[in-house]
Amino acid sequence: MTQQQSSALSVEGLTKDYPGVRAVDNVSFTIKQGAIHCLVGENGAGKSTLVKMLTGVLQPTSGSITVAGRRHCPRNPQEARDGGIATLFQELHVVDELTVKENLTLGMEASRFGFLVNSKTDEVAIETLATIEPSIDPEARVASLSVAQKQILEISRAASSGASVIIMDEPTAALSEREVERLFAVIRRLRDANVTVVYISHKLDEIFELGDDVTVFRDGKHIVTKPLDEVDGRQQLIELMIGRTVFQQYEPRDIADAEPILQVEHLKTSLLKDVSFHVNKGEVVGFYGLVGAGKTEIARAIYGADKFSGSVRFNGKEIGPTPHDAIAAGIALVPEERRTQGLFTNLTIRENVPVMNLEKISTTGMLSPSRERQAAEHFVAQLGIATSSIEKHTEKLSGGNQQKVVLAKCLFAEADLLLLDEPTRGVDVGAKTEIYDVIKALANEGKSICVFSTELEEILGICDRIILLYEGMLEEELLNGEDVDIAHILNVVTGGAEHKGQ
Amino acid sequence: MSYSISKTRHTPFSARLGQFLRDYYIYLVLILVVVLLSVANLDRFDLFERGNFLNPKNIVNILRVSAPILTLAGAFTLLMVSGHIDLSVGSAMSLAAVVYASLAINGVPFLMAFGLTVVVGVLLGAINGLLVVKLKITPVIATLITLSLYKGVALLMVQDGVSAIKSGGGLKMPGWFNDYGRSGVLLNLPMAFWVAVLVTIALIVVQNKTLLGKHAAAVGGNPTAARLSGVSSNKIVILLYVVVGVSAALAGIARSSFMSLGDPLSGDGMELTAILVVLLGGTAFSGGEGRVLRSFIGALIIMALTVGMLTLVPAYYQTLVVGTVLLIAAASNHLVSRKGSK
Amino acid sequence: ADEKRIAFFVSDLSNVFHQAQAAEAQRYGKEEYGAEVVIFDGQADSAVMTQNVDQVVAGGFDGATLHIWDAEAAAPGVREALEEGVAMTSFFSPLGDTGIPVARSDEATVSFAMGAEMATAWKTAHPDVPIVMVQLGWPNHTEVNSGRTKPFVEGVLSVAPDAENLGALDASGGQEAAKQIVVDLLTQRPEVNLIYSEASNLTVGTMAGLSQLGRGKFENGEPLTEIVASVDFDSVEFDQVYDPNSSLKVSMGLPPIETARGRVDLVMDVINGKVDMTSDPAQEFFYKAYTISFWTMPEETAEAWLTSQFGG
Amino acid sequence: MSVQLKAKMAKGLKMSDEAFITLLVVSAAVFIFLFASLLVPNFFQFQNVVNLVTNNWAVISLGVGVTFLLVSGNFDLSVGGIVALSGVLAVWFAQAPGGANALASGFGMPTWMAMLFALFGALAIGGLNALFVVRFKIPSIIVTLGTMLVARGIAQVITHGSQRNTNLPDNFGFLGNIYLFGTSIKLPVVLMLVLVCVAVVIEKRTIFGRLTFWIGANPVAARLSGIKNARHQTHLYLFSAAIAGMVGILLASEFKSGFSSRGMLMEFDALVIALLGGVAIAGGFGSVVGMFFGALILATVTSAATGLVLSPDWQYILKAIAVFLAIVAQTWALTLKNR
Ligand SMILES: Nc1ncnc2c1ncn2[C@@H]1O[C@H](COP(=O)(O)OP(=O)(O)OP(=O)(O)O)[C@@H](O)[C@H]1O
Ligand SMILES: Nc1ncnc2c1ncn2[C@@H]1O[C@H](COP(=O)(O)OP(=O)(O)OP(=O)(O)O)[C@@H](O)[C@H]1O
Ligand SMILES: [Mg+2]
Ligand SMILES: [Mg+2]
Repeated sequence: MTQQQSSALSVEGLTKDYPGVRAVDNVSFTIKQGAIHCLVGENGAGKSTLVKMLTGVLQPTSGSITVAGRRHCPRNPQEARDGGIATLFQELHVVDELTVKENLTLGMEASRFGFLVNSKTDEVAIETLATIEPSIDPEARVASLSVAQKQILEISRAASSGASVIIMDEPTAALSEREVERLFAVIRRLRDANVTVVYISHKLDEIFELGDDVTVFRDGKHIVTKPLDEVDGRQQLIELMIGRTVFQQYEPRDIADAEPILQVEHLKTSLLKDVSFHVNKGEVVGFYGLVGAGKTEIARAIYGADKFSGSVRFNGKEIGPTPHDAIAAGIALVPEERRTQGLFTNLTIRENVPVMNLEKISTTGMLSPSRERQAAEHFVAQLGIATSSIEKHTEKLSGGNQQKVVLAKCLFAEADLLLLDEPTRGVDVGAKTEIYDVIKALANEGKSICVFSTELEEILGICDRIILLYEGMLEEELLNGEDVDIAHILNVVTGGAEHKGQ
Repeated sequence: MSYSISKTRHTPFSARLGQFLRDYYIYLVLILVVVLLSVANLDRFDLFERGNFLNPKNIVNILRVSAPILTLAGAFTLLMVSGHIDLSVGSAMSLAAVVYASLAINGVPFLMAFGLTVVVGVLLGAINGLLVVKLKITPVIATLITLSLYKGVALLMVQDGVSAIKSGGGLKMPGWFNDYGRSGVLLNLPMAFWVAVLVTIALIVVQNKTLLGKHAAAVGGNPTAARLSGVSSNKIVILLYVVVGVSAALAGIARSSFMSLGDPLSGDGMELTAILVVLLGGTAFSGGEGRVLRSFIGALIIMALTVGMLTLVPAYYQTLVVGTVLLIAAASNHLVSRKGSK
Repeated sequence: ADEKRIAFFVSDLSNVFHQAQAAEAQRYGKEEYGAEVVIFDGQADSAVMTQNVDQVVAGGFDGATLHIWDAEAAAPGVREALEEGVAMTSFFSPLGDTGIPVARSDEATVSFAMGAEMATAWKTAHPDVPIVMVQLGWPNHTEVNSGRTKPFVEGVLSVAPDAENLGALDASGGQEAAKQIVVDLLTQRPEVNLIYSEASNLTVGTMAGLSQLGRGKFENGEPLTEIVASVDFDSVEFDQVYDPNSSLKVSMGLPPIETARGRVDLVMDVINGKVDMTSDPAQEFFYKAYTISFWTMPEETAEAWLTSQFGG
Repeated sequence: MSVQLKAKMAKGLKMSDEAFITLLVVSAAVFIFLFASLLVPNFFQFQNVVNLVTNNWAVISLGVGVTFLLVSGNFDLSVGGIVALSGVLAVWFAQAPGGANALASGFGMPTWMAMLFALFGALAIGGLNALFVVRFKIPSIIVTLGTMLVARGIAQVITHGSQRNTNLPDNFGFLGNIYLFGTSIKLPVVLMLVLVCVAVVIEKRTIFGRLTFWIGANPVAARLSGIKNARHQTHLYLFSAAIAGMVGILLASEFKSGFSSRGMLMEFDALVIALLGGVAIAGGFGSVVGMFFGALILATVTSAATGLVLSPDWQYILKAIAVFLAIVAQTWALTLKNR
């Protein structure tokens, strides 16, 4: 950071009220030109709301924004971009029906008299995409891409927009290590080109690896802005964020003599190649692999959400072929994508929670409103869902709190086996710990849990046993403990083991 | 000794066949319908004789009466691709027909009457667009409102106790009025048909080569994504409604010229026909997908069927046949496309 | 081939009269002339009717008897057909200035007569209650207007010049629409006492609506609250018209068998050169419409008429 | 603690969007009625309110099935066709064989059996809807548009595009013409009111109702939460078809005729009243009560126009204005509430 840094963006007394909530509360700070500025805070701290105001999606209740010395009050994303701000939003926003290339240039097309013409932007975008993930075909329809690939597509779009400030709201939530590395390279290159990057993430390691400065939010308020060099490690940052320290470490549990509850043999789908494993009673099993390694496929197959060949036996019996049968047998799933697969976003928390266990809220088909309300209130309290009421539409919750509602749904099913696909995606450190505590408590009660995650830290933190996947194959199984070799694990999931084995 | 594993899989024959069927099914349906109608009378007539489907006169007839729906299909497709719908097209068409006929019968020259009617189309479309975009009324409701409104106004413009604007009471329709929809100018087909073809070609270009076409698909495919990407969906939607309004006006002109009168009910039910042909052409009701050309072919199929069957079976079989064709076409199209993609 | 093909147009096949006409035309054409009669249903839609005219030439017909609402629209198609040597005739109203022979039906006279009879009956029974009339049908339909609505009103006024006419209401939605209109109208305007329901299917709805309001009754042939007239007399209406306790008392009898035969005869006459293809002015052949009336036609006559026209 | 609890209660009791919209539709209906009373002589009377309901029993009944399907994220445009088909079938089955012509002769079944079989006919169309929508995953709007045409098409073929109304047993007209409580109210109207009440309970108080909302709000999440979407949607389509079948049979009985154009465009009316009643076209939101009052709004306009003997042009214009005002008021009030 040798160049003389001027202010790229500053906010002054910025406030945003939702009905009943002050999401952003009188916030003032400055972001330096050409820096990677990280924004951290717990779920619901107000980060996404701030971003939305910067990009014209929301109008501030009060306060002002200044970009490159000029007053900035965009009324829509187009105006924000004209003002030099491009954004990568927390939720995926791609058009499935268009091709990758068409998506890359959406809203930035060059045209003459309304006719589309090729331009430099297209080339830059395609180039950026190739840098991060060369395997994506620009002519492919976006509908055929995986979630991660769509995310990469969006990153490329933002990165190639030519804006002087690029905001990224949790860009790596769905990415694997390998892709994260490539993304970081792109971000650093942007910085070298004097582009300012505002980076939001719950993955603190990324913050330290990438960031120049950090701003901490708590409860909608600005806590501090300072260079990361001046932050004294992870623990201090966490303290700033939540006002206390948390520490996550695996403690070995005694489950040696537990009997198997789930037996999976010769599981095959278009992606999975003959996967066999078992899960014991009271055990937490982690499935780790890169994007597309097959974690989600395994979870969905066990759950009856997708077709497969092979045998899946639970408590000694084959499970029926639908999620309904799986739930009846005592299995519940937290799906990978909360908005499209987990939540009923236009229904309230109360209406979301009971869906997987109808018996508990009804007698002979009639709903019991009181039992339903109790259930919702119970989980709002247990999982610390930040909301003004159980009657709040889940659409209006922050990302992390939405995830908690999905978890509540799943817990309400009172299943013996929980399949958690990316259970803490988009969840803040504090809440993460809470969720891990819930998982551990459940395991101690004798429930079995499968965690499918792209976050190694998470796998190592809570799982008793770890299953490593690579391109649809089960490569290795290992017990967790102090002696696990992280380098080895990374080697295996990136295809190293296969190479070695031949 | 390579780390990378080839990801390109061999495309199996069945998948390629599926793809082929998905791309060309609408043409296959058209061919099938034409073949069936052509052979239906062969015991009585020769292939091209008067009385058979392939008789050139008959083909001209069918294309001639199809001009209105052929004009509408393309614009309607684009609108539906953007995830919107216009149920008022029938009424807009009627109103345009009445306006056009009133102008003509009162001595306004052709080009001026034509131009003024198109302007009315712009207006009607813009009203729809504004209701949807500015007042944020669901398209179905918004255009049901204008369906009623435009129809009422069209009826209002015709004097009480008469069904349509036509010669009589001292006024006489000019000769050119009927020619536009009826006299052959090229290949024995009238102007109205050729205008439909031109409109369709223009819209194919719009769909494939312009911002409007691409943004329509984006707005229909994922409105939030489009908005957040800075696509001004409001402008796009209003513009598309205007395009549909203009097409409806052209369709109204074609219909009233063909019939030599301004009938305030002449567009009744056109919204259903339009939906029918557009869906038959494989357009997704939820938006994002659809091709102008395929809807054009869909319109040809429906018109060939309804008109071609007239002399074969009693008219009361028409509804059943059209419904069955729609169901079968939709089913086969969707079954095939799912096989192809999974 | 020697077998002739005749196109037989009806304006709306869902109407009983046209239905019966079509059936008879097919039977009669085959039996009498060995001709194939193909029915073209106008579906109560001017555009359909116009497009059907073009099918006469394209479909290889030798002759056609049209039933068209808008003469202007059909004229070009008719001229084209004439040029091809197809025998064209028209039913109900002359087809513009094409000069083709026309088989006419005289509805106006009957409507006038019904109006006059009803007004007289009402005045006799309730001399102090002013007449208020209404028509249910197609207010903006030229043909209905000239053949039914207008002459009916004139018929009433000819007897009771001070009668009030509320006007014509759009009941084109059918039975249920007619019922709904009658219920709404008579709740808000209970003073209405002469109702002209301009098609038999509407009459079914009209009578249902009246009965829902506790009206629709006569007492031993004496009007109580209103008198109803209908069109397309059929067996259902027969029972009501001659029931001394129902308020449906008159109906226009359109003779489907007579009309169908006459129309087919006329086309065949043109084909066989007995009538000129065109003439100026067009040759007109009249078909009678009948005033079926509780007051002026004996029940037996009506029954015989019904049998002869609908075949039992 | 207790203060906090109270605050929580207050928030919990805050009116939901759905209740709010319903209340709004009800107020709009009342307002329009009062407004019409100012303009139309004799409009403000109890009999007129009764007429609004009795005149619209058919479309409101259809609206119940359509509303549930809309809430579950599906269209049902086939109901109008089913009304025609079931009525025609009932008459055809009940007509004595060997009548004077093709349209006068049927199967000679006893009335109850004819009606039962006609209902099966309606259910068959519902089954066809379910098969195509649920099994083949074809968008419901295409499917039900197709089955609407097919159902009406079959009715037209059976009646040669017209109607069958002769040669019927006397008791065929019984069901549709029972007057209840010595008033002008007929059985079908009462059946409709019962249906609406049952539907409200189902919607608000049963698992079945809740399933409908879940599926409509997010079908993928619903499936992954163990809901049998396919089965539930099948039930809804059969439910809607059964209602439409009943309506068709009752109408056929009331008018003692099977008319192939009966129920024409009723599918649109049912859709309009549902949407006017606040049902979201995207699914997951709406209520039967809203639909009911949506119907009354339209009915009031029609009734007033009839009372004024307006010509069709003004009727259409008036209807457009009324729907426009009702809808604008709704959206406007909802944004105000949620600001
Ligand atoms: N549309 C909305 N209506 C009402 N309240 C909202 C809405 N969107 C967000 N909120 C509230 O605003 C607050 C801030 O939310 P925001 O999404 O900005 O948090 P965040 O910091 O991005 O959290 P996360 O890390 O979980 O994404 C939360 O309390 C949330 O419940
Ligand atoms: N290379 C790829 N190209 C296209 N689709 C893919 C690819 N890899 C995976 N998918 C699809 O993406 C979905 C993700 O499932 P999968 O089990 O493969 O991923 P995962 O290991 O759970 O990784 P993640 O959930 O992090 O993306 C699957 O439906 C899969 O078919
Ligand atoms: Mg956020
Ligand atoms: Mg996954």
